[in-house]
Amino acid sequence: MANVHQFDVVVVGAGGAGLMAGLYASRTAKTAVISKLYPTRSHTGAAQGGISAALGNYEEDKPEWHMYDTVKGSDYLGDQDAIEFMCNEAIDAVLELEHMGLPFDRTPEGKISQRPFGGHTNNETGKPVRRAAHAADRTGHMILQTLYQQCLKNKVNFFDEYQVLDFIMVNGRAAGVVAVELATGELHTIHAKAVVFATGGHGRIFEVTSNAYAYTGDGAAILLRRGIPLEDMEFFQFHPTGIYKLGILITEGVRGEGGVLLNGNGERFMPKYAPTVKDLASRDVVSRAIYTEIKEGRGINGSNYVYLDIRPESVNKYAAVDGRTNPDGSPYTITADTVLKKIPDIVDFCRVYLGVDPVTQVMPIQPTAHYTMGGIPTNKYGEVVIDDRNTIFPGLYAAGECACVSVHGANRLGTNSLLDIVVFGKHAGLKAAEYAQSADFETLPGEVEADARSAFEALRNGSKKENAFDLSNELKKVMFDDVGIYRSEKGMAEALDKVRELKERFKDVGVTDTGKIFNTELLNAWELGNLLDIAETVAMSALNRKESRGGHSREDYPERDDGSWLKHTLIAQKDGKLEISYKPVVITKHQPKARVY
Amino acid sequence: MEVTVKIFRYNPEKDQRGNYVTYKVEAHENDRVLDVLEYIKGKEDGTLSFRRSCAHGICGSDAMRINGRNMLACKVLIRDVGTNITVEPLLGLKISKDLIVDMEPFFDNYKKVLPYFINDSPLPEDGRERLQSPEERARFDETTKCILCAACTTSCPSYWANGEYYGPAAIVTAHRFIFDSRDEAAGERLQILAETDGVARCHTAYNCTEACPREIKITRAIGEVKMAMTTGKLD
Amino acid sequence: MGLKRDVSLSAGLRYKGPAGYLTFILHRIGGLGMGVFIAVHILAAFIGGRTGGFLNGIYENWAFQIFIFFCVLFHAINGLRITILDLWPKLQDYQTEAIWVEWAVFIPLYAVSVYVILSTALGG
Amino acid sequence: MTTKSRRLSIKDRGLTNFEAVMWIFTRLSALAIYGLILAGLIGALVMGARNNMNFADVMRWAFMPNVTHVQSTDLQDLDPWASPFWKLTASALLLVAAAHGIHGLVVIADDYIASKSGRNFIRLLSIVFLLAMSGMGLWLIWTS
Ligand SMILES: Cc1cc2nc3c(=O)[nH]c(=O)nc-3n(C[C@H](O)[C@H](O)[C@H](O)COP(=O)(O)OP(=O)(O)OC[C@H]3O[C@@H](n4cnc5c(N)ncnc54)[C@H](O)[C@@H]3O)c2cc1C
Ligand code: HEM
Ligand code: SF4
Ligand code: F3S
Ligand code: FES
Repeated sequence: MANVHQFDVVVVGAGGAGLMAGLYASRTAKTAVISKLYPTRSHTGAAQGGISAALGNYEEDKPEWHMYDTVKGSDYLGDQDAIEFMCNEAIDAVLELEHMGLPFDRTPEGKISQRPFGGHTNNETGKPVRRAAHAADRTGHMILQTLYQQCLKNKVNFFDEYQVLDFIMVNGRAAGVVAVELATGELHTIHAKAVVFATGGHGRIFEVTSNAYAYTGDGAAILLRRGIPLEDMEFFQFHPTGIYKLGILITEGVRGEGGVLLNGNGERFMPKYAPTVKDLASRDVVSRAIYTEIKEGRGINGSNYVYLDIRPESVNKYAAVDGRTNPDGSPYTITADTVLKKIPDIVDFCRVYLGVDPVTQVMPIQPTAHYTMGGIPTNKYGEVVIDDRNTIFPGLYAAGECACVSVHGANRLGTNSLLDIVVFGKHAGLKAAEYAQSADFETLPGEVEADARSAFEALRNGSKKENAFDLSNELKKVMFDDVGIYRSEKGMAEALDKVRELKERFKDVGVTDTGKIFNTELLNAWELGNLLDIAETVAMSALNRKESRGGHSREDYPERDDGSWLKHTLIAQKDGKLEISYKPVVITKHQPKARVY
Repeated sequence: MEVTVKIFRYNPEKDQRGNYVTYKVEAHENDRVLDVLEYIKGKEDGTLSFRRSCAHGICGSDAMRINGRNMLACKVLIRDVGTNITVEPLLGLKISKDLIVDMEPFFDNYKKVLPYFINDSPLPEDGRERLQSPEERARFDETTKCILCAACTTSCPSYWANGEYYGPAAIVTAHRFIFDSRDEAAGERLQILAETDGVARCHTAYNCTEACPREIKITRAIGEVKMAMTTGKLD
Repeated sequence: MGLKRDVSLSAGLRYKGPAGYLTFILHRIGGLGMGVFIAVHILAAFIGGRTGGFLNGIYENWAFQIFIFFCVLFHAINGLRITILDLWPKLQDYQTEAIWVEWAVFIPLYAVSVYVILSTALGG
Repeated sequence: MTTKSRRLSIKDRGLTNFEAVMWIFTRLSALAIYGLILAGLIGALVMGARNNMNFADVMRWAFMPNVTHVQSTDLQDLDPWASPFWKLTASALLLVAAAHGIHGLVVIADDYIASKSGRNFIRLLSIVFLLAMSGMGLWLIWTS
C-alpha cells in the first residue's frame, strides 16, 4: 500500500473539538488532524451566541449554579459527574481561549463581556444571569479561527480535505483510520495508536436545519458500522428561532439582548409558558411553545411561523414590563445602534436572506433542527465507553457534537456546546496522547482499505434506478415531519419504515461521475448512506422511548417518566440489525424534579 | 421562474481546457445560487463539482465568480443576480475541477504573515484575562470577521499578475493582530508586509473590498497597515 | 493535474470590478503614457536633428495631445485622490464618493482642455 | 482601565525596506509635483502669461518650466523665464518626476515579475534609466 502514514494520535475532524484535541495531543505525541473540510470551514464557525462560564464579570455567578442549570436544562438526563467537571473547568477554559488571543468583547473595565442566555440563571433569584462570554455574534467563528491559528503556531500536522471513511480496529483496540484524499481520490491509511473522533453532528437528516451540508454524522455512522453503540440518539435539539423556511439560525443572543417572540395576534406569548424567564426559557420549552401557538392557529396569518422582534421600541417596552435593569440598576434600554453592534451578523442574515431589516421590522422565524445531543458514548475524559458498565474501548476517543458525554442529556443549554468542545476536546487530546505514550502500534491486517473501497465500488456500480438527491430530500422531509419537535407512535413508526425503505432504495443509487479527482458526487452519496444509518437509529431510539423529556416530546406520552425512563439509550448494530440497551444516568447532587422556568 | 445558468466546466481527467455548459432550471427568486447549483448537481448532472458547507455565508467554502464578480454562492439570491447567471471558478488559482480551485497557495500566503496571537509576556498574576478596553477591542473588530473565503485575493489584479503577492486576505489577518493591543509581534508582521510582495503590491483597486462577503473594508484595513508602517503608530 | 494558474488580460478585464478598478487601470495607463512620453520627449530634444524632429513631430499631432493630456490630467487628479485616501485611511470608507468627486472634477476640466486643443489645432 | 499607546521604531516596523520607503516616496513626490506645477502656474501668470500665451503653452510651462517651452510664444522678454530660479525649479521637477515615474515602472514590473533575479534586473535597469533621463534632462535645462 502506497499511502500509509503513521502517527501516535490521529484526530478526525478539525472543528473546535478536533483542533483542541490536536493542539493538546501534539504537545507530547506525533499527531495528525484530518478534516474533510479546510479546518476554518468547520461548523464551529457558525456558532454565534457565546460560550458559557461562571466568570462573574458583571454579576455574581458560580460554577455550582452553572452545573444546576445544566442539569435542569438536560431534563435530568445529563450525567452529573461530567456536568460538574465541565462547569468547573469552564472558567479556565474560557480564560485559556483569551490567553490564546481570542478577541472577546469587553466590559468597561476591560474584562471579558458576558450576556444572558436561555436557561442560565442566578439560582437564588431565578433571574437570568450573564454567563455567555461572547465575541459579537460570531463567538464560534473566533474560537475556530483562534484554535486553528494556535495549531499553525504549534505546527500541528493537517490533512486538509481528506475524508475519513472507516475506522480500523485490531484486537479490540484502535489502530487508525482509512481516508480518501479529495483532490486525488486516492485512499490513505493512517496508522495510529489512538484515534479521536470529532466529526460534528448530523442535523442534515432534517429538512429545516441550521446545520451545514457537511453535518452528515460521518463519525457516528462509521463507528456504528464497526459495532460501537450510539447513545441517546432520540434527543435532537430544535432551536426555536431559525429563519423561516431556510433554517438559518438566529441566535438566542437576540432574546438575550431583549428580543421577544410574538404570535399572529401580535401578543408576546412566552410569559404563558415560562412565567419567570419568559423568552429566555430553555430551547425545548420555547420550540414547543412556538409549535403550540402555531397548532392552535396563532401563527402569523395562521401559517407555520411566528415573529421575533428586536426593534428597539419593542425591546424597551417589554424590558420595562419585566423590570429588567442594567448592572448599575438603571432601567435596561437599547437603541438601533445596540442592535447593529451586538448582533451584526444576524442583521446581515436578515437583510440578505429575508430582505428584512431587524432594526425596523420583525423577523419571521420557525424552529429549526439544530443540535445533536446524542452520539458516541464517552466518559468525561473523552474515552469512548461501549456498554452500560462504561467499559473503555482502548485507544478510541470522541469529543464535540459527535460525542455524548453526556453533559447535555435530553436538552442542551445554549452556549454549553462551545464549552463542551473546548473542555472535552482538550481532555480527549490529552488522554489520547497519554495512551499513545504507553501503547504500541497494532500490526495492520492485510487489506484495511477493503471495506471503504467496496463501499465506493457499490456506489459506482449501482443500478442508477434511484437518485441520491431525491432520496435525501424524502429522508429529510419524513424526519422533520414525524421525528421532529412533536412525535407520536404512529408518525415515528411510519418514519422508521420509510427510512428502512429508503435504505433499501439506496442500494440502487449509482454515481454518474467516474472520475477520481474531487468526485463530490461519490462522497455525497456516501454521506447519504451515513444519514440513512443515523436516521434509523434516531427514529428507532425515539420510537422506543415512551415519555417526553427535553428535546424528545411525544404527543402520546406528554409527561416525563423518571420511574421507567431515567436512563440513557444505547443503540448498536449487531448482525446487521439495530439493538437497544440502556445505561444508568449518573446522579450526584441534584435529584430530578419538575422543570419549570 | 426559469433561470439560465451558464457554468464553467472542466474535468481534469478528460479535458484539455474548460468549456461552458448551459442549464435551464426552475427556481424561486428567493433561492440562493447555491440551491440552484445543488439542484443541477442533484437532478441534471451529478458530475458538477463545487465546494460548500454551511449554506449561509459563514464557512467560506463557496466563493466563485458569479456574473463576473466574486461572491459566495450561498449568500446571493436569484433576485439579486437575475435569471441569466454565469458561474465560473475564482481567478488566479489553479482550477482543480469545475468550480473547485486549488486553495493551497492561498493558505500558504495566509501562513506567511504569522497569523496567530503572539504574546510571550507573563500572564496576569491572578490567571485571569488580559485586560483590553472596549475601544481597543473595537480597533480591530472589522478584520476579525474574515472567513478566509479568498473572494478578495482572487479579485485583486495584483494577485492575478503575480501569485507571490500575499494578497488582501493575508493582510486582513495581519491587521487583526497588528492592531490587537494584547499582541506583541506587530513589528515582525509589518516587516514581513514591508517586503516586495507585501502591501506595496496593493494599488487600491478596491475589487477586494467590493468582493468581500463579510463586508470588511479591506482597502481601508490595508491602508491602515501601510500607515502603521509609515508612522509606527498602532493605536 | 488541473488547469494552470493563468489570468489572461481579457479575463482580468472582464472582471466586473467596481469604479475603483477602472480608475486603477486608467491610472496605470496614464502613468505609463506620461512616462513614455517624457522619456521620448527628453531623448528627442537631446539628440535633436532629424530623428529628434520626427519624434517631436508626433506630439504636435492633436490626437496625440488629446491622449497625452488625458494621461496627465487623469493621473494627476486620481493620484491626488489616492494620496489623500492613503494618508488618511479612514477616508477609504468614502472611496465610492471620492471617485464620484474625482470624475466630477476631471470631466469638465478635460472637456475644456480638449476643446482648447481642438480649437488651436483646427483653428490655426 | 488605562490604555498604553503603542509605537514602533523605523527598523521595527520595516521602514528600512526599499518598497516601504518608495511607497511613501511615491505619495510625497506626487504632492511635490503638485507644488512645483502650482509654482510654475503662478510664476507664469505673474510674468505675464495671460496676454502672450495660450492654454497649451501655459500647461507646457507648468509641467516643465524650461525656457524652450515658451520660445514659440508671443512673449517679448524671455530673460525672467530663463532665470536660475526657474532652472532650479525645472531641475527639481525633473528629478522628482523621473524618480516617481521610473519607480512607477518598477512597481508595474514587480507586479508581473516575481523572480528575485528578474526584479533585481529591473531595478538595475531603472537606475540606469533614471541616471540617463536625469542627465539628459539636466543638460537640456541648463544649456538652453
Ligand atoms: C448556527 C449554529 C449556532 C450555534 N451557536 C452556538 C452557540 O452560540 N453556543 C454554543 O455553545 N454552541 C453553538 N452551536 C453548537 C456548536 O457550534 C457546535 O455544536 C460545535 O461547534 C460542534 O463542534 P465540533 O468540533 O464538534 O464539530 P465541527 O466544528 O462541526 O467540526 C466537525 C469537523 O469534522 C470534520 N469531519 C466531519 N466528517 C468527517 C470525515 N468523514 N472525515 C474527516 N473529517 C470529517 C469536518 O471537516 C469538521 O472539521 C451552534 C451551532 C450552529 C449550527
Ligand atoms: C500631479 C502629478 C502626479 C501625481 C499626483 C501622481 C500620483 C501617483 C500616485 C499616488 C501613484 C501611486 C499609485 C499606486 O500606488 O497605486 C502614482 C504612480 C505612478 N505614477 Fe504618478 N503621479 C504624478 C505624476 C506622474 C508623472 C509625471 C509620471 C511619469 C513620469 C508618473 C508616473 C507614474 C507611474 C508610472 C506610476 C505607477 C502606476 C501604477 O503603479 O499603476 N506620475 N502616481
Ligand atoms: S477578507 Fe473578506 S473576501 Fe477576503 S477572505 Fe476574508 S472574508 Fe473572504
Ligand atoms: S483589489 Fe488588490 S490592489 Fe489592493 S485594494 Fe484590493 S488588494
Ligand atoms: S457554503 Fe459556507 S460560505 Fe457558502
